[in-house]
This record gives sequence, structure tokens and C-alpha cells, in this order.
Amino acid sequence: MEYQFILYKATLSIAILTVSLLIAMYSTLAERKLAAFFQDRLGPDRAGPFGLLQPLADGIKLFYKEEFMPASANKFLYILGPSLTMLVALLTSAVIPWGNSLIINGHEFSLQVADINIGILYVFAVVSVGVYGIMIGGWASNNKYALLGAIRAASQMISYELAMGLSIIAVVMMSGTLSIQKIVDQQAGFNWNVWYQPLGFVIFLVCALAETNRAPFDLPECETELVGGYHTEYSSMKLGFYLFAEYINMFISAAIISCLYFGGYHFPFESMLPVSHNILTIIGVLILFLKITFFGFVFMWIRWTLPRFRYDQLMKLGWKKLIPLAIFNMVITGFVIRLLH
Amino acid sequence: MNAISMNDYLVFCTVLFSIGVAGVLIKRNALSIFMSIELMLNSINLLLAAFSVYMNDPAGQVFVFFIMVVAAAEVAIGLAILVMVYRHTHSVDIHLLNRLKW
Amino acid sequence: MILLVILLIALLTSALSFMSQEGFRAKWIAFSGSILVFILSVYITINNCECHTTFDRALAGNFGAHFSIGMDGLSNLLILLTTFLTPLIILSAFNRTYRRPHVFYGLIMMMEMALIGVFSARDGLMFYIFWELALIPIYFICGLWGSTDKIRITFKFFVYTLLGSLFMLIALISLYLATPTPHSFSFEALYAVRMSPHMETLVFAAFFVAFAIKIPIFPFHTWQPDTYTTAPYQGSMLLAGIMLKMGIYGILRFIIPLCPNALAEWGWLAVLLSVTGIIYASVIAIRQDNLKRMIAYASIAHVGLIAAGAFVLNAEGIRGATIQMISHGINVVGLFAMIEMIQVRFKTRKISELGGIAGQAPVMATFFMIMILATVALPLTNGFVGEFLLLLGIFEYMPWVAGVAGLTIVFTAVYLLWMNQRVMFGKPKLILPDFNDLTTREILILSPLVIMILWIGIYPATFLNIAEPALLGLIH
Amino acid sequence: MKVYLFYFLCILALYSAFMVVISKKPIHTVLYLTLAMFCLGGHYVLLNAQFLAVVHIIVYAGAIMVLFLFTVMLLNLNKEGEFQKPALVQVAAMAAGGILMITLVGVLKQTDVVMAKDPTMTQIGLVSSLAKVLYHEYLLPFEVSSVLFLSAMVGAVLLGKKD
Amino acid sequence: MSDLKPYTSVSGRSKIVSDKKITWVERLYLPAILKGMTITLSHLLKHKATIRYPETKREFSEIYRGQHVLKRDDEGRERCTACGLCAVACPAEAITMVAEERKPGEENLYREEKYAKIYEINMLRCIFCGLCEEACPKEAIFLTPRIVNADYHRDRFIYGKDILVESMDNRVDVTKRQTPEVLAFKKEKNRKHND
Amino acid sequence: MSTLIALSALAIITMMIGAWHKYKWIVPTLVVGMLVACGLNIADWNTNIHYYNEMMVVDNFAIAFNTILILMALLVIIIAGHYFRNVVKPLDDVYILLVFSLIGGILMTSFANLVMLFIGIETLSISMYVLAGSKKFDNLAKEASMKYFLMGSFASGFLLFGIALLYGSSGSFNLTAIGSFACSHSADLPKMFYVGMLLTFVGLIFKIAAVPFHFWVPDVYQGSPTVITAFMATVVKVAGIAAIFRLFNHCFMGLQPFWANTVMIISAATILLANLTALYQRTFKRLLAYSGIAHTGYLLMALLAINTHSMGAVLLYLTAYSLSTYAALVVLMLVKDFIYDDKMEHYQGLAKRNPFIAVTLAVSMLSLTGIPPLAGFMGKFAIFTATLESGYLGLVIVAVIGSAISLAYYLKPVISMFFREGGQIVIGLTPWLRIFLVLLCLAQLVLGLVPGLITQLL
Repeated sequence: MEYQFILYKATLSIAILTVSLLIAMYSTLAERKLAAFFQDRLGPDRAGPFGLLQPLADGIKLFYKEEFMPASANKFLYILGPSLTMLVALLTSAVIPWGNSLIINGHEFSLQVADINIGILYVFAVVSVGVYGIMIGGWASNNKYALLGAIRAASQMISYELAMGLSIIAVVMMSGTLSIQKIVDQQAGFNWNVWYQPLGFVIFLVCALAETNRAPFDLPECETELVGGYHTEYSSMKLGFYLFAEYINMFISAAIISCLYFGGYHFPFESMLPVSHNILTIIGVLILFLKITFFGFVFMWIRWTLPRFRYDQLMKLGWKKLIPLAIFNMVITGFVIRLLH
Repeated sequence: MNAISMNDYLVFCTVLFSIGVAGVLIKRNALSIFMSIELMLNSINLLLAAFSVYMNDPAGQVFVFFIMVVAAAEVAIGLAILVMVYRHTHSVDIHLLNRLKW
Repeated sequence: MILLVILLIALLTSALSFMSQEGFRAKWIAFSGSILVFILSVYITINNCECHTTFDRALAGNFGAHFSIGMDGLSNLLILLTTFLTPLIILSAFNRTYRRPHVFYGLIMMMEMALIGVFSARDGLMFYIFWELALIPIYFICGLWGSTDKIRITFKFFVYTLLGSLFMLIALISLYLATPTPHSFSFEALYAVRMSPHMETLVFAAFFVAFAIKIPIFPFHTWQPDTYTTAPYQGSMLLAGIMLKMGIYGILRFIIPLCPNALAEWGWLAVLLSVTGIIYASVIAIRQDNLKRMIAYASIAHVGLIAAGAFVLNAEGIRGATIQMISHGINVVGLFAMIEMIQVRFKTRKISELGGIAGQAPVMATFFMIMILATVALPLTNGFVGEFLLLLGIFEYMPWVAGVAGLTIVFTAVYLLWMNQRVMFGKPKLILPDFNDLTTREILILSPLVIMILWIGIYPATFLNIAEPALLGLIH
Repeated sequence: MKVYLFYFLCILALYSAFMVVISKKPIHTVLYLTLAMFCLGGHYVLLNAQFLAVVHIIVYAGAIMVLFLFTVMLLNLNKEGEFQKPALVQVAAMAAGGILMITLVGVLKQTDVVMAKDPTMTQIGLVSSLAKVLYHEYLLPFEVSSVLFLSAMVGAVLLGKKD
Repeated sequence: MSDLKPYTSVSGRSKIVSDKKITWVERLYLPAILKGMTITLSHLLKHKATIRYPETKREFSEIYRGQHVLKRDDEGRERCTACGLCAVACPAEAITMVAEERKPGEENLYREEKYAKIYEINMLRCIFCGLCEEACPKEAIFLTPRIVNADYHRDRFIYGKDILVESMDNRVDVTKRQTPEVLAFKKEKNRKHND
Repeated sequence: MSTLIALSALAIITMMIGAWHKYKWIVPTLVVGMLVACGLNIADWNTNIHYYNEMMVVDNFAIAFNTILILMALLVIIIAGHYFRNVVKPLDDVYILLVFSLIGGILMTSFANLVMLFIGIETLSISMYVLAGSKKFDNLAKEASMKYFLMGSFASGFLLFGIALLYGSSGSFNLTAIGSFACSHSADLPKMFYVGMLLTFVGLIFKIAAVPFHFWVPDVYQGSPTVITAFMATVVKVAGIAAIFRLFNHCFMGLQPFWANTVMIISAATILLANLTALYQRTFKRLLAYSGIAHTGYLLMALLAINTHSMGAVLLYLTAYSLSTYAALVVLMLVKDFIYDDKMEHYQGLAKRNPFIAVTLAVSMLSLTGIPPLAGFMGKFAIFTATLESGYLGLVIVAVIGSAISLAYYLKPVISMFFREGGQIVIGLTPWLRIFLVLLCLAQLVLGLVPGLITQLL
């Protein structure tokens, strides 16, 4: 049993990692394509049909590029930075329930690597650690743009983590559990949290944008001011790690948003479908990925719509708008829960 | 199966605590001193958690939360002070701060 | 009740002169206040009755301390001495122009209040409080109007005496804790304490140090000559005339009744120290050129004798000590007053610079002579009575010590008479054109003193009788 | 397995703690301390105090150490790595720390801690049991710590305000 | 200046800017954001402007100013007489030339007695303004709708006569640049350069 | 408990006033609010209630100490109102932090659980760290703030380690539980308990500044703004002492043989060292800092006498000490307003033109020395009595010698002011200020004459 269990978990982990990486790869393509479409262009379409092999080409290009390291950089930290970022980005996927369980030979296999009962906090912890990669990388580059980018990243992520946490707490208050699986299961049918927590959802979405350093909060890497921000000095696959990590983060955020607010792998009228459990699970997984794709699209859509914030505006928004709003949301939620019980 | 005894934790935490104390005494950089203090607090946290688990009493872990709360507040204030000092002296070397002598 | 009124009058007078802001008014306020106090104290001496003197009210909360005052014979004598001398001291300052006179007179009256308080306290804590309270005005008097190097000297004086009295505080607290619960500081309760020999010795030592510094007895005397010399004359008078007596009073009031066994065991040391002080101070006094300093050392010698008499623990000694306290107070105040008069006129107090005053000012020379003879203990003066009784007491205790102590008379005679001769007789060294003999005010100051010198010298029983019952009570 | 993990974490934590003390550059100090924090987080997991572990990571690694790192970067303290106390003071400080350690370890090693029961089975580290204690018995300190936070906030504003 | 008239736009497209306080709803920025999002979203489905270059090429204007050509006359003689006016007119100083006298027997090669032995245009400097064409009195240099080819080396962008001069097999049509109006304009005696 | 709520509300109201920019209202509001809080506090007299699962206890000990705390804070706020009267920039946050700090102090007097002790200490300290550095243009203030902060956090570490060990051995954070554990296992207490006790003690005396953990005090006192120094010297110290006494009274009472010697040595060392060092101080503020350390030593003496109802003595002593130190600092503040320096030389000849100031300073100095009939004497007397009653004669003798030494430096400013010739500075005082100074002197006198007002409380 133990052996089987480990094998199953390992398979699942590897599958999820692979999927994450794949999705991240194709997110880059999607990003470029969408950017092009929003700008009435076509985007990359040379590599493969509709440019589908473009990510591969990009990857190969990054691999083949020169490994450059500034002479005054701290070697170890310089390498540690992108690795950490990548690692942390991949870690989060462990607690996301990708689907309901599969029943094979009477054994039940959950499609979640680890159903720890404090899943949300785990996500939160990992996200809060995420900033290290950027900071270390930016610092180790020994470049003022990189350093500025790193500092911006740190303060931005710390600031928005608060509002994010507060908005999650409202969800947790409603559902009474910290386990993502349970939160998802509570939203079966069309009972999505977003109906109860619209404000929380908006705050979470904004914070997720900020946490993933996506536009309009992409100040850490903002090209017009900081050249490339924390990854100014990076090239080759180390840069690739940073870029990849951003897309993985985006993917995971989309997944978390789907799970927390949009019912995860649940979809309306699922109980009416006359199909077996396993099929239903697979449909659920697809539905989840549909939702993730949608939010990925929303992320890109926002990126190519809104202009970048100024730094003080960013801080003001975080501290003076979002946190009070999140607290307000929390208090209201508390009141309503109190009234209903 | 469980061969880790409470004493192991006790000794480990004590050693960690002492390293923190030594750090406070050795360092000249205020920031490093502060970090050594954090190390001390962490060893205490672990000790409390271990006690709590081995005694099957959640109070110890609850205390750890309070320590964390306070540590967070302290860090905020401490770093603000540090930055304030740095702005004037351009150093966080506590030996530069020896004007307050008789 | 009247005793309380006396205290309050002194306090009120002090406050009034503080507030008067103006020298003339202040000195008359102080003077009339002190006269009033004197009259009242004479009144209660004559109509000695508990109803007039005793006042008792719990004050210091749960410490068992009371604001308790009362008067037995010993207290009575010393209160009389205080109230008698204070108007004279104030009078002696009348035509001196001190800066901020209102403060000066206010401090003197405060001092009087504290001193009366010390002598009339019937409660250990009250005693201590008044004892320390007396320190503050004299400290400011010496510090504000003192002469050369006043800051260092007064500082030394203050620290010294404070340290001593803190030891007394420890002893008092120990006694207090030894009283049955609820603990009490009243003298009766303290007297009733049965101490272990060990504790008794410690208590004795603590009290001894405290009083020895105040008196001062030989190794603890170093603050005294400097302080006397640097203090303004009124300060010296207060110090030598009255404050010293606090120490002796403390010996009589505490050491003798409280630790007779320790005194029997260690008394020889105390006596020895006192006697050493006599010889030591006398020898130094001979070498002095400064009149004030000479009187200061003479004072050490004399109070040494008094202390020795008090420590020998017999009736004669104590009686002698009592009467000699009064006498010494009168004499030393007289001497200081006269030295001030000399200094006011000649602007110097160096023996070597003075001479031949008798020719110019016969009245002054006469008064001076009387004072000196009283100090030297000529029969029929007050000094004789006291010293005789003291020597008698010491002789009973340890004959050879009495022999040594007797030397004091010889020494005193030597340096005082020699001084008298150099200052009053011989060729005038300083001839002042507008030199005056004593003014009426000065005679007014000196004549009560002379009257007292003679009264005590001729009929000491008046005063001994006042104190007698109290003294007998102390010994037993 | 668990024991090996425990010793591994212990050694790693001690190593990084030691490096915190002896490393000269502030940035290294920060990073080693962060490593030590992660080791301690591992310890919490070993103790089955999951909630604590996560909160530990969030608060210490995620907030406090980031702030430290942030300060190091903001003040650009890299160049300040050189100054150190005189060697004698360092040795003395080390000795003081060492003596403290030896004394404490010596004393504490002897104590037999009376323990409730098999700790591996305890469920007290779970959120619900902690919450019951925190919001029931420790409600007052919980509320009061909000005062503490408020004061820290006001204080931070006071310090950060421009004059 | 009391008779200052309110500014009226000539094009009719400008707006008068006012700094009135924005309302609370506007301060939320949410409507504006949503508006922006719909705008981008609408672009998602719009016709794409991209032209897939090698496959489909963009239609050029007939007088597009591309790579130069040094024309020959109908007999195949080079028209250029190396007068240097084009080089003078060139604002980017991209044109250099070396003149040579026509040797006897070379009349079938060069139309005038003097010809350009070397004629080079640095295509990296050239801004394709067409002034050289305008300056040329001999109708020798023209810009064509051809695109200058890309290359990996900078020195290969200095085009010499081997590239510039048209071959008689493949003549470049410049008739659109020699309309009667253009010719008349060039004939005008009193025109100044850069008018 | 109602006190705590009232003060928290007061803090928030003050924040509101600050937010509405009505800065003129702050001090009056605070004064009224604190009086209300004080009234609420006293209203709980003799109730002896435990709150929230024995987290807090409101017994007479706590109420008495709280009253002192609130009143001293009130005095500090009043004088702060004067001190900052000409400051243009809003100072609401300073006042708010003072109130928060006071809340911490109140937690420290009335904790019944070590959690509350810890949170109380930190609430108090964190506000103080900031306040010490609130004079931002002054480098000394910043340095003071940093030193205070580092030392305070270091001390917290020790305190917490001690608490952890106490918890580990007794299984509870509750004072009563720990106390009864210590009593019931007094024969076979785990060594851990002793170590925990010792470390807790070390952590706490760090906060109240006893030798050998006193070195930060002079720097911090000197660097901080004088108002804050006054707060530190009074409220913070009172709260710290109250915490130590409550802890020892409830937890370690039965183990006196174990800790008595330690406390005795620390107390003696504190008294001697602080008094001797104070002799060499040239600035008045440092002098007061060392005086504060020395007084900690005297107060620790009373810890030895903890089983003989020494609380009244401690209360009296603290009141006297706080009043006198406060008065001295007020004078320092007034003088510093004119001279911008607190070197002792500047006090020369001050008495001539400024009798109110000089007399106030003299009275407070003499009170600090312990000269009757001032309050300080009664405090010392009470402490000595309690200590002697427990049989520590040697310690009392050391204390007496210390007192005599202390006279030497307490007299320094007095001598400077009264006996030395010096500048002709006239420090303008408003009539209210004069009355205030007179009241301060009178308060010291009355306390000295009628100490029962306070000692009989407990």
C-alpha cells in the first residue's frame, strides 16, 4: 500500500509539474498572441501552425544563449535567485485540488498531491516566501536597476499580501475550513463563493496581479524605468526561470481563484449528468482548466489594457484602499454570518 | 518509533538560544544584533511548541502565536528606528553610537 | 499642648519671615517669635504638667509611629536652653547685613523648631525626623552665608552627619521591629525591648556612631573645626550651642536606657575615645591662631568631657553631663558672640593680629573675661559645676581616666587665658579711630548669658532639680 | 526516518545559526537566518504542529526576514560588512555565550521532563484545537495584542513621518 | 486682451480640457477600467492589420521612395555626369562619387563627356528623402519602390555602381516620377533649392 | 478591567481628535479621560475579580499601582502640554503612544498569566522605543531609541526563555498554577524551574534596570526627550517593579531560599555601583538616570521582604520616587528650555532669581536622598523596615552607605543653585506653573508627613 501510495503521489506530482510547465510554456505564447490580438496584430505564427511551437523555440533560444554573469555579482546568490523563484512557484500546486477523486480498482485516488488541512495557509506561506527569489536575484546582480526592482518587488509583495490574506479570511470565515478541497466541495453546483464575496474576489484578483508582478503592477521589472528590473542582468535559462516562474505563478493564481471563488472543478448541474464518477471527475478537471484558462485570459487581458501604476499610487492603493476594503469586507462577512446563525 | 525525546528539543533550543545570545554580544552591526535576537526568540518558540506537544497542552502553541505577533510588531518598529538612525549616521554600527557617554 | 503651640509658633515664625521678603521685618518677626517661644517655654517649665506638654497622634500610618511630643526634665532643660539661646542668636545678627535676610531668619527659626522637636519627641521616628530636619536649615545657613571653601566643608558636614544618622535609623528600626506587635516607635515601647546581647551591641554601635559624629567624639570630629570656622557666627552658635547637645541628649535618651549592658561592655572604649578627644583637641587648640577655630577645638574638648561623663553610667556623670550641656551651650554662644563683636570691629579674628582691646573697650574685656573664666570652669561659674560633677563621675568609673580628663581644665586654662591675654591685654596692634565699646544691643545679648553663668555657677540646683527625676529614670 | 530528519534539521539549523553569528556580511546573516527559520519550520512539522509551522513560515520567513532583507538592501549595507568588534571582545562574547550554553545545557539536560503521552498522536497542533484555546482561554491577550499592534502602527507612523 | 475668443479647433477634433473635480464614482475608476477592458476586448475580434510579409506583400505607392537607381538612357548609356549636385543635396551625406573624363570609344557607355567612375550610396545613412532625385539635372538618379535588402554586414550596405546602375535587361520604370508636372517643375529656372 | 477599556477608548478618541486636526483638545481630553480612568480604577477597590479565565486580576495591589501609574502619566501629560506648547507640528501620536504605553503598564500590574505579562511588557516597551526617538532631529534621541530597543528586545528574549522553562516544568502559564506547582513540588522541583525563574528575573530586571543590566539606562534617559524621560523614570519603572513583585508574590514565594541571595547581591551591587557612578556624572539627566538605577536597588531590597507585607512600603517608595524624579525632571525641562543643555554648571546661582525652581529642585533632591520629613525618607524608611524585619541587616547597611553616597550627588545641583555664583538667568514661569511646582513640593512634604495615605492602602 505504502509503495503504491508513493508511486501514485509521485505520478501525480510529476503530472502536475509537467502540466504546470506546459501551461506556463503555452502561457507565454498565449500572452504574445493575446497581446497581438488586442493590438490588432497576429502575434507569432511562424513556428508551427499558429505559432504553436514558438514556446519551444523560445526555450531552445534561451538554452543556447550565452551564460552571462556580472563580474561583481555574488555567484551563489546569483544562481540561487532564479532557482528559488522557480521552486517556490512550483511548490504551490501541491495543495490545489485538480479534480475529484478517481476510483480505480476500488481504490480512491485523490487528484490533489497533499490535502493538508491548512491548504490556504500553505499557499499563503509559499507565496510569502516567493519574494526571496526576486530579492536575492536582484541583490546579487549588483546592479542598481536590479536592486531597485528587488526592493520594489519586496515592498509590493509584502504590502499586497496583507490585503490578500484579509480577503481570503472572509472566504475562510464563510466556509469554516482552511482546506482548499473542502472549500471547493462546499461550492458544488452553482454555489460559488463569488456570489457571496464579490468584493473579496475583486480584492483577491488585484492582489494576485500584484503578487505575480503582472501589469499593471509590474513595477519590479518595469522596462521603461528599470530596464528590466530585478532580472536586468540575467540572461539565458536563468532569465528563463524568472519568466517561467511568472507564468507558473499566474497559472497557480488562476487555479486558486477558480478554487476559492468559482467552485474549482465543480460545475452547475453536475449531479444531473448521467455519467460515472470517473468521467465526472475528468469533466471536472476539464472544467477547472477551463476556468483557469479564463482567468489566465483575464490576467493577460488586464495586462494589455491597463497602464502601469506609479510607485506611490501602488502603495496607496495597497495600504489605503485595498486593506481597509478587505477589512470592511471581513467585518461585513462576520456580521452576516453572525446574523444568519 | 518516536526516539526524539523532549530533552533533545530542550538541548537543541538551549544551544540555539545561546548562539543567539553570543551573536548579540559579538556583533557590532545593529541589524545583525537584531537578527540574533530574532534567533533567540525562535529558539524559544520551538521550545514552547515542543513543550506544548509533549505535554499535550495547546497553551504553549498559543503562546508562540503571541510571541510571533509581538516579534512582528517589534521588527516593524525596530527596523523603522534602524532606518531612522541610518539616515543620519549612515551606519548601523553601534560603536558609532558612543556619544552618549560621560 | 503648649509644647505643640511652641513648635507651631516657631514654624509659623519661620514661614512668616520667609515670606516677609524684607530684612527689617524678618528680623523682628523672628525675634519676637523666638521671645514668645521663650516665654512659653518658661511658662511650661514653671507649670510643668503633662497637659501642657504631651501631644500624641498616630501619624505615619501603619508604621506604628506617632506624632508624639512630651517633656520630661531632661527635655525641659534642653528646650529651655534652645529657646533661651535662640533670641540671643537672632539678636546678635541684628546689625549684620546678610544677603536675603528673610531667608536667614526663617532658617534660624526653622532650626529652632527642629531642635525643640528633637528634644521634645517622645517617639523614635519623630525624633529621627526632627533630627534630620535640623540638618537642613543649618546646612543652608552654613552654605549660603559661610566664608571660604564653604561648599566643600558644608558638604562634608552634611554627608558625615547624614551617614551617622542613617545608622541611627537602622538601630531605631531594629528596635522597632523588636517591639511586640503592633510595633511601636514610642519611647516607652522602645525602652521595654529586651534585646539579645549581640543585638544590643549592634544597636549600641549604631547609636554611638550617630551621636559621636554629632557631638563630635574624637575620630569622628573631622568635619567640626572646618564647619565652625566657615559658618557664619550665628551658624556656629547654633551648631556649638545647641546642635551638639543633640548628640549628648541622644546618648542620655537612647544609649543609657536602651543598652546598659553594651555600655558596660564597651563603655570603656567610648570613654577612652572621648578622653582622647579631649587631649587631642586641647593640644591642637593651643596652636590655633584663629579665634573661631580655637573655640571650635575647645568645644571638641569640652563635649568630649561631657560625653565621657555620660558614658560612665553613674548619677554624677549624667548629672554633670546635663548641667554641663547647658553651661557649655551658654558659654560657647557667649564666646562666639564676642568673637563676632571683635571681628565686626577689627575685621579680623586672628589672635596674632589683635591685642590690647581691654584698654580701648573695658566693658568688652570684662564680658570676655567672664566668658572665658566660665569656660575654664572657675568656681562660681557654671563651668565649674558641670566639670566637677563630670570628673567625679568619671573618677568613680575609672580613676586614672578622670586624671587624664582633668587635664582638660588645665589645658583650657592654658589656651584660653593665654588667648585672653594676647587679645585683650598688651599693646594694641590695631588702632581703630572710631572704635566703640559694646553697644546696648550687645550688652543685651551678653548680660542674660552672664546672668545664667552666674546663676548656674552659684545655684545649679534650680536646673538640676528640673532634670533630676528624668535622669534617675534614665539610669534605672 | 523521523529521527534522522530531526537530527538533520537540528544540525542544519545549528549550522546556519552559527553562520548567522560569524558571517560578516549582513546579507549572509539574513540568508542564514532565513535558512534557520526554514529548519525550525521543519521542526514544527515534525512536531505535528502544522498550523504553527505554516504561520511560522508566513510570519518569520515571509514577513520578518523579508523586511530584514529589505532593510539590508535599502540601506545597501554590503559595504558595512567589514567592521567588527575587537578580537578580544569577540572571544569574550563567544565565551560568554558558550558558558551560558554549557550551564544551561548542563542544568537542563539533567531534568526529567514529565510528559503526557505519546506526542506523535497528539492533535493539538491542529487549527481547531488551537483556536478553541486561543479564542476561549486566551481571548483577552488576543484582544490586547490588537492594542499592541495599534501602538506599533502609530509608532511606525511617528517614526516614518517627515518632520 | 478682453476680446480673447474661445479657442476653436480648426480640425474640430480637439476637446477643451477642464480640471473639474471627478466624482466619487469616477474616482473608483472601476467604470473606466471596465470601459477600457471592453475596448481591448473589442479589438480582440477586429480585423488584424498584420501582413505576412514574404507571402503577402504590402502594396506600395507608385512613387514610394525605396532603393535608388542610376538610369541609363535608351541607348544604354549612363546618364550621370558626376556633377555632384545630388551629393550636395543629400542631407544625410550618403552619396559619394569620383568623376572621370570619358575616353574616346566610350561614347556608347556614357552619355556625357564626364561620368562617375565611382558612385556610392551608403544605404545605412540614406534617409530616402528623394532630394538627390530632385537635384539631378540629368534625370540620372531616381528612387524606386524596391526595398533595400537586409544584410549581415554593414559594409555591404554601401551600394556601388554595380548595384545602382540599372541593367538594360531589366530596366526600372520611373515614368511615374517623370510626369509632365515634375518635368515642368524641374525646368523652372528661378526655383531655389529647399523652397 | 474597566480602566483598561477606558484607556483604550481614550487612546482611540485621541487618535480621532488627531485625525480631525483639533490638536488643542488633545491634552484636555487626555486629562479628563485619565481622571475618568483613574476613577474607574479606584471604583474596583476591594472587588478582587479575575477576568477572562484568570488572565487578569484586579486586586488592590493592581488598583493601587494602577492609580500611581495613571496619575504619574497624567502629570507627564500635563507637563508635556506645557513643554510642547510652542511646537507647531501635531504631536497627537506622541500622546497616543503615551496612553498605549500606560495601557501596557496597567497590564503589567494586573496580569494573572504570563502571557499577559509578556504582552503588557511589550506594549509598554514598543511605545517607549518609539517615544525615545520621537525627537527626530536629535541624533542622541535616535541613538537612545536604538539602544533602548536593542536592549529591550534582548531582555525580552531572556524573559521569554524563562517563561518557556517555567511552562515546561509546571505545565501552565497561570501564576496561581505555577505558584501552587512550586509549592507542592518544592522538594523535587525540576532544575528547569529554577533556571526559568532566574531567566525570568533577569529579563525583568533588564527592564527595570538593575546592575548588571543597567548600562542602557543613562544613555536612553539622556537621549530621550525630557518628557519621555519623565515617563520612563516614573511609569515604566513603577510598572516593572509591580510586575516583578506580582510575579514573585504569586509564583516564587515558596522558593525564597533559592533566590534570596541572588536578589540580595543584585540589590547591593545596584545600590553601590549606581550611587558611585552617579558621583561622576556631569549632566543632570544622566545623574537622574543613575539615581533611578540606585532606587531600583532599594526597591529590590523590598523583594526580599516580600513575605512581610512589604507592598505598602514599595508603593510608598515608588510614589515618592516618582514624584521627586518627576519634579526634578520638570525643573530640568524648564531650565533646559532656556539653556538648551543640562550640564550641572548651568545650574549655578539659579536660586537667586528663580526661587520656585530652586526650591522645587532642592526639595525633590532631598526627598530622593531620603531626608525627613520628605516623601523619600518615608519610602526609604518603610523599605528598610521591611528588609530589616526579614533579617537582612547587611543589606540595609549597604543601602545606608549608598544613601549617604547618594547625598553627595543629589546635593550637587542644590549646591550649584544655592551656593555658587552664576548666571543671571531668569526663567519665566506662568502662574499656573508656579502653583504646579508648589503643589509638587507640597505633595512630597505631605507624603512624608502622612505616609499612611499610601501605605495603608495595601
